[in-house]
Amino acid sequence: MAERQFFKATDPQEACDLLAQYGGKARLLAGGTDLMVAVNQRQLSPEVLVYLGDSGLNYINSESDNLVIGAATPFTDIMGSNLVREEAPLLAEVISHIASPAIRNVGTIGGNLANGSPAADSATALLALGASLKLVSKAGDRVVAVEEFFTGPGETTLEPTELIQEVIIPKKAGEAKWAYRKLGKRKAQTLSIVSVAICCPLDGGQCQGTRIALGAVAPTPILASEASALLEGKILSEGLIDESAKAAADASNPIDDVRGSAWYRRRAIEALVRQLLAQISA
Amino acid sequence: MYSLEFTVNGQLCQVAVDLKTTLLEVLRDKLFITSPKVGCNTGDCGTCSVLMNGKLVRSCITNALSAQGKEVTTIEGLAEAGELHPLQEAFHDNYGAQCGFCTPGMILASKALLDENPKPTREEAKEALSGNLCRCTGYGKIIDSVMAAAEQMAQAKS
Amino acid sequence: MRKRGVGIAAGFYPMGMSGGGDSSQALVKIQPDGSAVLTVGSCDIGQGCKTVLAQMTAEVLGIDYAQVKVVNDDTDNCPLSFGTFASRVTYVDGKATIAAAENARDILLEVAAQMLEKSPEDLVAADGKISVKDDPDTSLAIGEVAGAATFGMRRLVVGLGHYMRDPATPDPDTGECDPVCSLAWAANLAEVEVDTETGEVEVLRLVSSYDVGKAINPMLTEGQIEGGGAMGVGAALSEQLHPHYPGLEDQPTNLGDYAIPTTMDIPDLESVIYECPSTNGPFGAKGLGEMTANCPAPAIVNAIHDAVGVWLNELPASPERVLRALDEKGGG
Amino acid sequence: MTMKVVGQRVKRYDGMAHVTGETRFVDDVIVPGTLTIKAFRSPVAKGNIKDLDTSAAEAMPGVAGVITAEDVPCNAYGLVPDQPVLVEKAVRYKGEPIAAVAAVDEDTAVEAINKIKLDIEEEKPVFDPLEAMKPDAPKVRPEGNVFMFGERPFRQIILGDVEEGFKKADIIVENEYLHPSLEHAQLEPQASLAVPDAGGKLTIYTVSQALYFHLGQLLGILQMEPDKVQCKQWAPRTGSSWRHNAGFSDINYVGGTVGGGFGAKNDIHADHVTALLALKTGQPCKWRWTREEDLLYSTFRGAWRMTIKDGITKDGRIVARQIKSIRDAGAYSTLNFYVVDKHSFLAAGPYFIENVYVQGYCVYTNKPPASSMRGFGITPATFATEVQIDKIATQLGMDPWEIRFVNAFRKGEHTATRRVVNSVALVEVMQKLAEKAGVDLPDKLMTMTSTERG
Repeated sequence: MAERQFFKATDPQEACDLLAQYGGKARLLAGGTDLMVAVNQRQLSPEVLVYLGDSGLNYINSESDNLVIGAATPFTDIMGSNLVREEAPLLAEVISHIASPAIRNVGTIGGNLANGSPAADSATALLALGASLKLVSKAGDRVVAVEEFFTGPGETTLEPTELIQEVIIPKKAGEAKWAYRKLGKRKAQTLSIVSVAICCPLDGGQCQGTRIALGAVAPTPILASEASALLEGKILSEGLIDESAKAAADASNPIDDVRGSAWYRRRAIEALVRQLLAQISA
Repeated sequence: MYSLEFTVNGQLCQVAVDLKTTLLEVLRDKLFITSPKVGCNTGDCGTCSVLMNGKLVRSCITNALSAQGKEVTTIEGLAEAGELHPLQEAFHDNYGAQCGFCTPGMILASKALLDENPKPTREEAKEALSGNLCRCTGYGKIIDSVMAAAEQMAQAKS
Repeated sequence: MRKRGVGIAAGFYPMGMSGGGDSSQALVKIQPDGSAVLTVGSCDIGQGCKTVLAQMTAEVLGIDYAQVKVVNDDTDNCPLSFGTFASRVTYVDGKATIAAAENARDILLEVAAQMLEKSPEDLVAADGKISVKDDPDTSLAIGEVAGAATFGMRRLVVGLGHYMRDPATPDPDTGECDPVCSLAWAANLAEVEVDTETGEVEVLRLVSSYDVGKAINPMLTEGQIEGGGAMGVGAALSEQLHPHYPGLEDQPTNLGDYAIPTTMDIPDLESVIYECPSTNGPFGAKGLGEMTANCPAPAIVNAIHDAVGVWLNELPASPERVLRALDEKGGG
Repeated sequence: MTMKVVGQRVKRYDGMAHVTGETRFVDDVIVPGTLTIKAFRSPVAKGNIKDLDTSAAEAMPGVAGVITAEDVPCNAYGLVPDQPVLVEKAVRYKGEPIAAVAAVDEDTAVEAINKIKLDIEEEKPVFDPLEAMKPDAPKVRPEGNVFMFGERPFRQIILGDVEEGFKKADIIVENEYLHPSLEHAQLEPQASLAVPDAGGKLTIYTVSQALYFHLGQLLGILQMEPDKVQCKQWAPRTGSSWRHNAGFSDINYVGGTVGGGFGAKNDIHADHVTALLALKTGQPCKWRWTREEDLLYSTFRGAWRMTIKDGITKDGRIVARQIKSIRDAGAYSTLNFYVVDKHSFLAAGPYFIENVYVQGYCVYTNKPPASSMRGFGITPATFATEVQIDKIATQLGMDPWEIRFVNAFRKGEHTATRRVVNSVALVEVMQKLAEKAGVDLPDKLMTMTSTERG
């Protein structure tokens, strides 16, 4: 049996060095809420673990136009942060619907994203907020928009030697309205059947740069760009909301699975986008 | 194998673990603390709940090595000087336990809540316990127990 | 749009195995100090039979509840019981327990009668004492009697109890038989809110009314009502073991996807207990462990109809089913 | 008689142990040297085993024992003993246990399972009871896919004459209902620990809800006759007093404290396998099912398809009720036929109906065996008949409360099985419900009683 190794990274650079050294063999461990499920179910038997819990990636900072969140920050800390509630309340709201308190206490935003699930709840919030991710490796760092990050179910643009260092969220501009809903099989401790996050900056009542993000209805979390574009420069009206909701449903590409059917997901997306836009316009 | 050193219910422990070992396995199989239960091993049910540095965690999906140097509390660590914690009293008085399998986790989740929020509303209590499944009680008497303990603790303070 | 509706459902439930023949035995041993050990073969699966049977034993013997210990944990020691199912333990084990406790009490009364130079019929066991019926001041502590029985009279104070209803073989053509010890009665009311666009159903209220014959311990009775209520809500709305029944595709493999209710899915349940004594039950009690899960689902389905005018002939009333039904009806 | 203890809210007997975490469940019993069991399960829903090779698993270091059908003295159990402990030839559901391994730890046990080679001829399964009832359907069971209640393929209940009843009716309401399969989802998974002792006794720690019921079945499975090979292997391991004819006293069956049941533990899931491996290896053996196994392969509430035809007069009285119910039993009888009996006896509901005809079918399919769950067959019946009565009320333009009051059993009336009901209280229970819920019912209903039909 190959020797198994455990490392506690004290800073992101050390983690990058280890990833470079062990290549694809190394797995990052933060909260472990996804990783350890896979380990327990024998889908994964990591040879090298790099623990990020003490790597200095647990922070929430305000940096000029952006809110910057370290990738290993647990959900509970993000939810409870006044800075987040002030500058990105949508993110705090979305996180409050993830799993349950015990999972949020250790589950991290970086882990949620790196896992690459189409149903990753934090991803819909970040998509709607126009966030980007700072990825680092021994070779250097790069910044990718969240919509560029996901490439397929369980797949992201992360290289095996790369890690997410931080999440960069543009601060809320002016009168940004937002709304979120998630449908699961029940009200807590549940994965999304569908989820919708909308960020809608209003300028004199007109939508300026609306972002409508959809979760669990495509191979990755997606932005419903056409549904947003329809609203650009316009005041929300019942007819317009209807049109946008239909466009959002068209943008989805859901599948049938253990949590719901494609038919239902499409319908639910339309309903949720309609309800949320109505809520925003009210 | 790695050496894990951490504190359990105030006592320093040292055990050998490997990369796949969970905190739950350490507690049950190596330290013979069996109050955290194996209900699902996927983090879905909450019967394995313990407190780590005061925060509620699922020990079944907590990598043992991430507990290094930390303080873990199981229900055995709740009673002080032979006195039951008010939550234990309240769960007993209010029939917050039926089969008892979810109870240790449920009480620890309740403790995590009351440590942060000593006077929760019923809704807040429900939210705090939302990840701890119970199939017997329908939750009513569990929430009653939490509310009763909160009240009792507030009275004891004043 | 969110629309509200109210629905009701009624039901009944038998105690014990349909077909009878299910027996339970009990032993009540009085220790030399007057405390009692009840030994039974039924399991406590959370419903609280140890509590209920200890209460019955204490009542019959006239001693404190705290003076009764219950042993039910292995077949080397415990007498036979068919098991904990069919809402039978309070009823069947209860009758066996009462018989055993009465049997033990009779031995104590005989011993006390000798000590007091009275006839056993003149004595009564209550409040930890055996006293003379028409002269309450003349009494002996039960511990005193038990001690005298054990050491003085060399008697083993063990009561034996057994209960079994005759097997009831149904007539092969008509099904005629007596499948029932006793029947308990139920009615539930559910109030729901239906989102006509997403098909989601939220249970706002679940009110239950149950006849339990006699609530041996009302806390346990309420516990069964609330637990069954939650199970009924799960069955009504969110639980699906075979989502593509009769096929086996997409079967849930964890307790996230097999979605039993969490704290957030259950409203504060309201209940009322009605006591119509069973003519032959222990202290008039019936059983209710199972029946509590039966009425919530139809009450919820009827409430959905009241809210949005669609019938669901298949459970669960998942958002998808509700939405499809609304489509078929032609809009909410 | 005033009662001192009965009726009181005394503290829960085992409450203190529960709140301190001291309550000991099967998985909490720790015996040094205990081996871990894993099962080798069928990858297909229906098939015929051509060859099973466990040699590589047996040869693995750390593997103490492997059992297959050959190791089971009496490989059929259940009320009607038709279920094998381990499949010999015919696989009837996906996940059915074929072999089991006891090893020093879980990793080794899993690795050993992965080394078992199975050659199986896959056959076409049948999942839908309606399909299974057809004459040319694949055979789930050799004796046929429909359980025989005596001479009939269904339990029959006849009271009065439904056809005459329908003639008297003003309206007929007929509907089909489907009650789905449900999982108990008790929080304690299936688990068992068997500990052989040198004195010749086998101690089994069980999650069973029904100790004696299962002990009897276990003795049937383990019944060891002197000339059987396995007995020769096992007798020395379990001490000289093992009597080659297991009796109730040869096993101490330890349980009584169960982490949730709801019917999930009315059938033996693990005790037979732990017992056999403990006898074979001479060591304590524990088998704890994963939650996934519990969800996929343990017993569950089987699904029901129910057709109800009611004849009702204008005043809301149900004068005839005809029910045809089909229970999807899965692959084995377990308690399925009992569930169907209970359903058939009481499916007509808590109402006095003079003409009743019930046919209750119990049909095998290539699913894991369904069995009991809280409410047995009455849960689906209550669902169907209580939605049906609302439909009737709607069609008659009658209040759903009133139609129930009108039909509710009264004292002295009898069920479909011709037995007079005693201590009747549906009318009063509904009145209490209305009061509790704040529903203002008309005096006409609030003054009714269960003692007389008003």
